[in-house]
Amino acid sequence: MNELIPLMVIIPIACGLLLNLLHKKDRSIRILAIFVAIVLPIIPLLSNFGLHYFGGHAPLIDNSTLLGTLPSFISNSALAIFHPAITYSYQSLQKLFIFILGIVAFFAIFTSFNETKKVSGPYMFLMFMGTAAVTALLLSDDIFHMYIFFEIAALCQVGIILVSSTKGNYETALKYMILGSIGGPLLLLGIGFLLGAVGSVNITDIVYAIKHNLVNPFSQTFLIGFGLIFFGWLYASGLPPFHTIKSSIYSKALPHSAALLQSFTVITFIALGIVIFRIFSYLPFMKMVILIFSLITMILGVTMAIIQTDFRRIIGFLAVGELGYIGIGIGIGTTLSLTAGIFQAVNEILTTALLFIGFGTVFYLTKTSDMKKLGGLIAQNPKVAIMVLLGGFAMAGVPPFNGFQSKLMIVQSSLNAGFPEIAIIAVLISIITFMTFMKVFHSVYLKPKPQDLQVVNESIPTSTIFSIVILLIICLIIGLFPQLVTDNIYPFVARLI
Amino acid sequence: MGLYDMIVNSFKEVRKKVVKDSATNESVSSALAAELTLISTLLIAAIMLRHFNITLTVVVILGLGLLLTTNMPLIPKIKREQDDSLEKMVFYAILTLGILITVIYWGQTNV
Amino acid sequence: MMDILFDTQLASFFTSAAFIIIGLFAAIFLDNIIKKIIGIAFIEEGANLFLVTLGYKPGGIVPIFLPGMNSEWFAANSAYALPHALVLTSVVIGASTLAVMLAIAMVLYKKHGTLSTSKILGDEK
Amino acid sequence: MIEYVLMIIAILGCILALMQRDLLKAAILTGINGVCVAFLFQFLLAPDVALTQAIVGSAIVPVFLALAAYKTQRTDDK
Repeated sequence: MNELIPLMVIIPIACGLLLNLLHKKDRSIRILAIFVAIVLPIIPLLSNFGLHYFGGHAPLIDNSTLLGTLPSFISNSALAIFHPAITYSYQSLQKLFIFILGIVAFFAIFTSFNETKKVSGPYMFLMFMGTAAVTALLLSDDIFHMYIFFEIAALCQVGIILVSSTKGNYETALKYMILGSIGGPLLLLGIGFLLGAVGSVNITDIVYAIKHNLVNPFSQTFLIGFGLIFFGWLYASGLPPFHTIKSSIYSKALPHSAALLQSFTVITFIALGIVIFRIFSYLPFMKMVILIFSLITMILGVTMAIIQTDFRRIIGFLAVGELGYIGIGIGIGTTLSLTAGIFQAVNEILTTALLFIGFGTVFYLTKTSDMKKLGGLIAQNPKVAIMVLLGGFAMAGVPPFNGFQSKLMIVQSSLNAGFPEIAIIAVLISIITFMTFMKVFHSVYLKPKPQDLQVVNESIPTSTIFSIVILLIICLIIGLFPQLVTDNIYPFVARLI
Repeated sequence: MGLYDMIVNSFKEVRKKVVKDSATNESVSSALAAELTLISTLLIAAIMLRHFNITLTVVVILGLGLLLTTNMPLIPKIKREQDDSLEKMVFYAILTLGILITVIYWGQTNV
Repeated sequence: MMDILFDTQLASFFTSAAFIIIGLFAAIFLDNIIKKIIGIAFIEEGANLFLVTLGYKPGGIVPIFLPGMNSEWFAANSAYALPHALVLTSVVIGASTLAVMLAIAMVLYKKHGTLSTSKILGDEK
Repeated sequence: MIEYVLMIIAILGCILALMQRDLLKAAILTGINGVCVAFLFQFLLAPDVALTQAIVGSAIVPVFLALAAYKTQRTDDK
């Protein structure tokens, strides 16, 4: 039933506010947080597809009684088809991503209970508020509504950085906000240009107005609008000019919250990417601009990752570099490449979450993430080390895992679309990702243990091991049966192009 | 200040500089790998210009190849350009914004 | 230049452009954190002003539908109300972002003892 | 005619606020700028936004800035 669609956003917000109030009572926070974290992935499975109009204002075309009373110049013009209310459109793609986001949020919150000494209400509030904001970003069909939740998600990310007491997190948070205050208002300006040109902020209406050229699509307002929205997209997803700040955000957050932060970024990247693709697909150079920036992301992301010495910073740069693969999928623009790109997004959320939580155990054991001071940790817990190794294989694209399936699809789609260079670069970059991961794994686990390294906590909490195992199993299942995911993506993409 | 003190100070300077980024063989090998990837991927990406016209691609590839190989140790430069200082980040953000808007605006009037 | 009707709407577009340019200048070049944050507040204010001027109708009326009005005349003469609804939320977002940034600046002042960005954010040890 | 005067005052206030050495004066000038923009919104036929901007722009933001200047340091140590 359609009433469940807004619940996907309301429940996390309500739960977040409640947790914020119960700050001191640890037991009730744990119970409520776990309960809602379990409910989150289940809601998308129950509700069926469809549109939800806030305030019940369906387009005039639907209720003919009201249409009859209106004067003729409204009823038979485009105004009858326009959406007066904020509409949420819930399709198979949204179902897939909200389910995956619910799983990652569950594991992030589940591991955070045992790794942090005392449970903090505001921290839970920020995690749930961010999840709700990103879900609304994905569901919404109204571009200004997406801007509001994009700002809320940015503020939640800054809040999560401030709460995690690592060295230098305040400086990074302030840098991120100053850059955000350059990216955010420019995105708002781009939306203002679209609003000025079409008069509506609903994406379906804008696309309708462009297709039936009620408005000259090649006018300067649309082009500058595209430039500004594209710049806002660069900031939101951490593409090149903002990749250093985005990866330092991941490295300054606690490992399990970094897993959630990177899934926020990937879903914001997909949501805004699809909006840009839907509105501006008529522009000849749109695909080329997306391709150029995705290639720069991949190249810079991985080359910067391999020369770092702090392993959280390395995974941060790898996570940003992997966004380039999704950008290639969107940039090439055929149905196969879009499906491959979105499939890669799903895999990237899971594998990067697995890596962050996996290497979070190293940070939990030794409280340091500088690889020069680490070594010989395989003796601590060999099983977790092997699972983290398999997680690295999943990210690098080693066959039985899901990374391989999506990278293979991306290479195939780029070859079919006549871009062999992109296929070569994709393969080269995944080789270097594999090499980066080997370097990290060697210097953290296999290198002889330095004398001055003392292990702070004795054993890794079972909840973390449980989440690593489950995430690995999910990666394996998607790797062996990719059609579980691609069947959800394909109908959405087929209708998109 | 005697000659002896000057020599000791200069040693301290050198030691302080070495400690800051002590080049273990691991960091050198990764820097080499990063350098190779950077040059090869940029050159391969430059081939994609063939969709516009061939002569431009040839010129760009030769120019890029020359540029990259002449100032060969790229990685220290890249690392310095992308450290965490706010001025560099804001500079590159505004530069990208400027390029994006001018190219799109110029593209519309001429294309 | 004089053939373009220089009315309020065009003038306020220029004002919002001036706000954004001054705000960007301050956010980039000023070294004091609080002044950078003031510059950022001006950028957001400029964007909001731009949105409101989109809906302006020269010589029109405030978009409040009084009972006695004829709907067609009202639709033709009133200012477009959608940007007004959007700017309401975006003004509040600007204020809350400013508040969070000022709070972070206070903490950084307590830790570093100075307000100059180059000393605080410049070189991370 | 009055709105052009308001626009000029707003831009001048904005520039002056950034040139001040004393952060408290900068906060007050931001308030003046907020009031001018609030009046401007009224001239652009947006009374509800003018109300919000009047409260936020001329009261809340200057108070935040003054509080920040009080908690940190008054003069900008150039």
